[in-house]
Amino acid sequence: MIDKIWLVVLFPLLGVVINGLAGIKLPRKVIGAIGSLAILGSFITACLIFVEVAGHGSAERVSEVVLFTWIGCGSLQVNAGFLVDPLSLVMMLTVSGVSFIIHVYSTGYMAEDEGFRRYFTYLNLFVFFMLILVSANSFLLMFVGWEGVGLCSYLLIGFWYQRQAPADAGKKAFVVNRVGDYGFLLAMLLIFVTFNTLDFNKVFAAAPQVLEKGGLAVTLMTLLLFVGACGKSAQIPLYVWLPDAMEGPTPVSALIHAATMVTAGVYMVARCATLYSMAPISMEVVAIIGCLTALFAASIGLLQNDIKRVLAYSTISQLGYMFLACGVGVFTAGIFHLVTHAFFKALLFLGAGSVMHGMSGELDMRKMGGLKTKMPWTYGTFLIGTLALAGIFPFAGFFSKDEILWAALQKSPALWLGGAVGAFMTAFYMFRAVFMTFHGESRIESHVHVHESPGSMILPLCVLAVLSVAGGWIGLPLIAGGNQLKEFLQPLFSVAGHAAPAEQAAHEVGLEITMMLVSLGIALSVIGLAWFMYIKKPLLLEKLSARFSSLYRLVYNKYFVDEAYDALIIQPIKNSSLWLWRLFDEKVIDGAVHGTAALVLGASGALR
Amino acid sequence: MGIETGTVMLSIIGPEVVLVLAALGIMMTDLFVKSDSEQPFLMWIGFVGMLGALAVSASFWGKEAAYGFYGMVVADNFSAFFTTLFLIAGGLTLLMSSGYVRAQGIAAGEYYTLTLFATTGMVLMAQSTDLIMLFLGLEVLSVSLYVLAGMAQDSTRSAESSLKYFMLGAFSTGFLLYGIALLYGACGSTRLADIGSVLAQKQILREPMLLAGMGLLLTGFGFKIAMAPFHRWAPDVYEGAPTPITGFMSVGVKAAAFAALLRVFAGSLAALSPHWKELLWIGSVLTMTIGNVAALRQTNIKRMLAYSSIAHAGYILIGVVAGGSAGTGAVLYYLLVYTLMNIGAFAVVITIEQKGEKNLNLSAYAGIGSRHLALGAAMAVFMFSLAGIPPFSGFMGKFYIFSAAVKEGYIGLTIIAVLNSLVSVYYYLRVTVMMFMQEPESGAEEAAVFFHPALAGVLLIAIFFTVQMGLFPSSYLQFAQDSIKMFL
Amino acid sequence: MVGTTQYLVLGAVLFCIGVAGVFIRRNAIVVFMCIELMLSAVSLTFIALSRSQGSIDGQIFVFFIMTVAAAEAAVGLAIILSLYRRRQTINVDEFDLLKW
Amino acid sequence: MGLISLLIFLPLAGAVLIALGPREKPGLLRGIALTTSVATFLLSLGLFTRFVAGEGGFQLVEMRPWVPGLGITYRVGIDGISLFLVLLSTLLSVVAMAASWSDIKVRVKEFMICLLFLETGMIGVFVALDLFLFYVFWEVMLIPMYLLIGIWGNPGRRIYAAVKFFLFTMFGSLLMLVAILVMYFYHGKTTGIYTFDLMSWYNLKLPLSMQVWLFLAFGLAFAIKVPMFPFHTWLPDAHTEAPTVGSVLLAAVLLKMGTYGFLRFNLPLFPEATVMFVPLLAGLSLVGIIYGALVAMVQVDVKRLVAFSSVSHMGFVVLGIFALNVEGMTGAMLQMLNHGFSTGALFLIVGMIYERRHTRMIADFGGLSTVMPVFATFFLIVALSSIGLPGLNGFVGEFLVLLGAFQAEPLWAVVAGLGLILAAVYMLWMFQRVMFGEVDKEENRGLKDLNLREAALLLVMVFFIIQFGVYPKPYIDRIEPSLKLVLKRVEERGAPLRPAAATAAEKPAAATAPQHFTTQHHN
Repeated sequence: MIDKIWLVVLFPLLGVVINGLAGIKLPRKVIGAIGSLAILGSFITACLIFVEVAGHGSAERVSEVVLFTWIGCGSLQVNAGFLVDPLSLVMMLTVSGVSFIIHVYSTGYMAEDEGFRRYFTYLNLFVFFMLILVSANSFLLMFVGWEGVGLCSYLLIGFWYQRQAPADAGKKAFVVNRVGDYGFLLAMLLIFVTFNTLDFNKVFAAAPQVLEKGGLAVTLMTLLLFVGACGKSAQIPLYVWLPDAMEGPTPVSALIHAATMVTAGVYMVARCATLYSMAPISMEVVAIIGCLTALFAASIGLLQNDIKRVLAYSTISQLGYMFLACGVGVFTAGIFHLVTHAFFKALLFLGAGSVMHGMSGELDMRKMGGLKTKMPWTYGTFLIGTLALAGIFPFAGFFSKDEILWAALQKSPALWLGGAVGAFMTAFYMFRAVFMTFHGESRIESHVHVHESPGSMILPLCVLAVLSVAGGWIGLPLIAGGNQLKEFLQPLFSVAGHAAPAEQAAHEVGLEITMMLVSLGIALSVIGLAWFMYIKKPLLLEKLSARFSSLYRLVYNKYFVDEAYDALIIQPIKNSSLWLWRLFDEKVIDGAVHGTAALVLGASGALR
Repeated sequence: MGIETGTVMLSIIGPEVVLVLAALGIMMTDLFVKSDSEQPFLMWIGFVGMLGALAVSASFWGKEAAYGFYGMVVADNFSAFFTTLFLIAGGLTLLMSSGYVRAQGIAAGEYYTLTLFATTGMVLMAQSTDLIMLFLGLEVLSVSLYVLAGMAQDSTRSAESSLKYFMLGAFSTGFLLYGIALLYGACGSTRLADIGSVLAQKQILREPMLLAGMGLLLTGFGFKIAMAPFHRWAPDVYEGAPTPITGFMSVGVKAAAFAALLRVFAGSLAALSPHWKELLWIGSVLTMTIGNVAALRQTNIKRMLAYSSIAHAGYILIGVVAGGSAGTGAVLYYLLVYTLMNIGAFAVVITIEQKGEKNLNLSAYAGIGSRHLALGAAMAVFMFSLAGIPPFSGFMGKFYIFSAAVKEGYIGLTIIAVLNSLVSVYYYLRVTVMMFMQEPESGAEEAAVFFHPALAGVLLIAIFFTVQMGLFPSSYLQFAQDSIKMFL
Repeated sequence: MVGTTQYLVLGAVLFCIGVAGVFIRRNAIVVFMCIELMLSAVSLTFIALSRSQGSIDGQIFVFFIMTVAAAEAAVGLAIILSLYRRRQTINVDEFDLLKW
Repeated sequence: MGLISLLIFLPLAGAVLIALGPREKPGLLRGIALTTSVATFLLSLGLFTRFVAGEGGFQLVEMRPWVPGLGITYRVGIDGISLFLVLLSTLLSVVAMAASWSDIKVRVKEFMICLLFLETGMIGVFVALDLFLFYVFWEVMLIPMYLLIGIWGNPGRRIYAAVKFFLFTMFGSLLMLVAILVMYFYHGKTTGIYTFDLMSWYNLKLPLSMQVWLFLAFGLAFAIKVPMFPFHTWLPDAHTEAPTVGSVLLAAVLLKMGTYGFLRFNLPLFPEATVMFVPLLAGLSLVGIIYGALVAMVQVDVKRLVAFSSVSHMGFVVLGIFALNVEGMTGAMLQMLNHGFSTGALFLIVGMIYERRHTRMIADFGGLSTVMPVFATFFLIVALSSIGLPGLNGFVGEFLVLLGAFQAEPLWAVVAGLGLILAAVYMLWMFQRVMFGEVDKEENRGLKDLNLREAALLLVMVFFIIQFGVYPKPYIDRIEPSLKLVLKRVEERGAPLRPAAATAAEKPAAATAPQHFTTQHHN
């Protein structure tokens, strides 16, 4: 079965081809079904392969399937091939699974949209590229998926291209991602000249011999790769595109900008764990950037009024946690959080989508309130997602986040503190969102007719809700043998040959439990605070904002980062381009040409 | 001296004899021509005369050099080459003129007669081996052309052109003669062969009289080939003269002057070559630069072609400077190529020109390409060829010239020359731009095309050779090479 | 003692006068006469040289020069005359239809 | 007559046929032209099948004396470098014929003759193995292109553009002519054989001082054609003013002649000088990449934008060539072909909307995706290919170029990589302004989507765009051996003069464990 791995990517591609070419004549239901079934096919294939691989001993779980030589030139030999190992399998399962759910959801959500066929074509294309990204056997092929998902993200953010904002947002996403990709590209070049190959297996196998631990080469490589990861996974300073990306359809936000694509950076760092382990400086950078992003984005999330933006900043923040995990060396925990986050964040986005659907497209939480009764299913599942994100026991987020914080504490208290404050804020803004949306008095404008969403949307919510609850149990840290995910993944990450801090953790069960209880307590008290501020005493908020007005404005305006980028980077480039064109090109170069001509012609006039 | 001076040997000047007989025939027949419609008959007499002369000259080809009139004239490959060239130019000029003469109301008898006389003078120049003969040939040529230039009877412009040509022609003859006199003083003979052998034996070549003579001779020739700075007359004369005669002058006179220049300088004065090559180097650069640059702003097509003709003289001078078999061969080949393409260009000008100097302005060419594709295409071919763009013969000519220059190490000169041809591209392109890319200004009278079968024949011949000599230059190059064996 | 050199110098001086005249004088007839002067100077030179070298060639050349000059004069004067008929002037500066 | 000669002369025969054909029946003339070019294309496929992959040298060589007195021969043949360029020319000629079907309505006869002449010229340049022959084709091509721009171009500045194109190109090529002559006589004097045969010239060892000048003379001609900064200003004008077909062929084929010239002549003939001039050429190409992209960004005219993007893309090609390693050069070759398809297609696309709206100003469009969905899809794919999206053609070439550049001098790749970011900016921004947003102009509301002919044309281009991206192996396999030969010539004689390459190879070696690097120096 493993050698049939190409089926995983083939199914979505078929979906693209059928829907893209023939779909123009097909009814919507068929298009939706084709799109969803294609992904289901991938998911089932991935499951079968997973079962097979899981059956092998941990040593034989890694295999490579090569289809054909893609680029073979000089010393560069790149195959179109797949790397089947636990990491890629976990990613494939997550991606195809969540994708399938979201496809089903989309059949309901997008049912009325003109671009239904286009939507499913793009979505299938996205899954195709995403699966290539996670299953590629070389950096270059991964880059294909990497940029491919960027493309789909561009297309889907700008899905409603008639409006200015989505089109702008799509372009912004692509360009910012390109900046990151530039880092990735340079990293690949450096890797190639160092290892003379771009195959993951060969590179990682040769790394310990070729590279000097902590040396310039490996540090540079990993830092450049991390630039790529920052772009894709929206970390400081390249996070600016993700909030804007919310202009796309909500299922897209759920799939691409929460569950799968944005986590590609984390996946890539985890994939290169061998290299990162050899570059302590890079690890520190990753951890610090991750921690800062987690804090920074969470703080912005505190004051956003657009429900999707809250979730977007939350995503950025959670991605920060994943990088923090990688940075402190617990790659497993990073991946674990990636998986659980995929469940509950997809759930939250889809819930928000359901709210939007019921509210005729309204996103401003100030115009909601009291939806609890009108949309009970949505409310229930959204609450589960929130609890999971806030890290309440026994929901999925609790286990994964806690593992990260624990590992961070092992590394440095400062990192832990950052993470914990972030967690504090997370719980606050999420419950703020819940209270503003579902509780309290209704602030809904009169013309809006609120209704619960159809079954095709509710069902996926339920499935995700279940996963959000139970997803964490695969990584139970305390029960012996309970952390199956870690067991499954760890062999990959110990290639680097150093003990993961998580292993030491087992010796300090007591302390860990204490820490868990602390964080749980914090979370619960924060929920109370949110309840107090938004339900009990809403006026308090105004007073506070008036008190700290400048700080409030700063955070409310997202620290003016977009404005700063515009003033410091975009406008100067634009102006210098204009200057180059109007002055240099037309006046200097062409001026010299015309000047010569005029000189000769002038001489001609003189000679007659 | 080794040269068989022999006797009179009338057959040596066979081509001249035939031409003069034909000219006399035209004069006689002219007496009986009653109406305009019989005029072409005169032309055909001349044309047949040209053909006859060509046949005679062809019989000289490939044989040992034969001398006549006690060594004053020679029939060798070199003279045969140039005779052929003059006869082609003359013949095509006659064909071009046939309709033109009638339309412009020019006295046909005199016109054709003088054309034949001019051709005779040219042939004589190419055949002469004595400076006296050279002078005579030149004068026969010049005096005929003085008159021809003023033949367009109803045109003041033409008369003015004639006067200018005459004044400067006579003036330059003075220089030429003075040069000959000094050379005679230095070498004791007017025979080219004798001068050559005297110089070859001389130890010191810096005698002032010799150098002054050489300089004056060069000045005289410079006037004839319109070498800068002695070129000022050419544009005026070319502009004013009847168009076929302009064409004839631009190729025939130039070729005759170059033939003489080669005989005198490359042949007899070879020993002095360091001196005259330096002068010619400068002359060449000045000539092509001034010619090309000045042509840029011309709006009258004849005037533009006049400057173009000056520029081409500059290119040809490169070949003279380079010398050797390559350089001299290149000069000959270029003259041949230039003759055909330039006559072709003038044939187009005649086609478009109307009675009374109308439609000579470039703006009259607007839209010709779309209304008369064949004519436009023909002009385009000539323009591209003159600009030296492959695959036309003009390119091959330039290529040959430049390669000779590079071979002899005149790389600087070659670079100046290629930059010049870049400049020239601009004004040649302007003609094609006018013809193909612009429409006549609204309200402007549409240029009627003056069509004549003989003219069409000229165009066809010119086009054919312009293309053919560019694509398959081998036999022509060989022809040129064989013609200059005597210099080597 | 008047030797060859003196003749040659005289010839040169005459030639120069002729050239200068061509440049300075504006009357077409006078210009033409200056050209004739140049030719005469050349003839003088030829004869002097012929005499000093003891060869006949130079003298023969002079005959040709005279003949040709006569022919040129005929044609030239005719041209000047025809132009005068049209323009009523023989000032070369006024022949400005062409740019000169 | 061999296959290659047939390819050269078939279009010419077609042109003659059209010249004799009746002016009143443009349909017939178009038919003849299309048939001729299709036949030529089909014949050219024979080159591909008869070409032996893996051989670096020239194949299918034909030789015939032409001007024996000067050592000029009619000598044609192909190797991996020229094979695909010939195929590109023949294919694009067919596309051009078809694209002009409804675009060109006046003077159809002349137009078709010009196109066929151009085809002959293009094929000739790529197959000529005699310097004289090469020069003839090189110059001959100017005439039809000049006419195409000047006659069928946009009213307004077409004449300026046509003359500028002609003079710029001529300027470079005339100096090249002098260089060819110098080389010819040097060859003659040292070996006693006067010949323009390229093969013989390859064996010539020129003194360095001479190489420098000759390299500059050849290089200038090619740099203008490419066009490299700062000789590029003719390109935006020519592209903007030319009719669609002219722009397509100009971008797709004519520009390649410059880079082809570098590969075919500059590198193997002047290896030492090549190594000497690497910093200059690479520097200029880097400036070109960034400069072209920056200036493209602020253009208001779609065609001008694409033209400046060409400057940027061709910068990659030159950079790849002067990386002087297999990866870079192969990348450059692929990039040449890719650029042919991508930019060719872009000009087709611009032409299609120009035909509908008679404007090229970005501001005049907006929201076309809504009215022309099929067109939008093609445009998107082509734009993405131009951006260098992996999986499409542009990426393979650009990545190899970057890889080559990085091996030669890491800084080059760092700078060139910025061009990729900027490419996304200008292309997507333009795409957004043209295709996205609301249809706010009344004129755009009724635009018709592509008809079958147009869609088929773009489909051909898109097919290759995808094919090159997904499976470039057949191309690389044929290109690489020939490039290796070129490289070998440069390496053998230029190697001692290569400080840049040497340090590039040693730098990482010094930084880390050495065993891996000693072997991977370009082979």
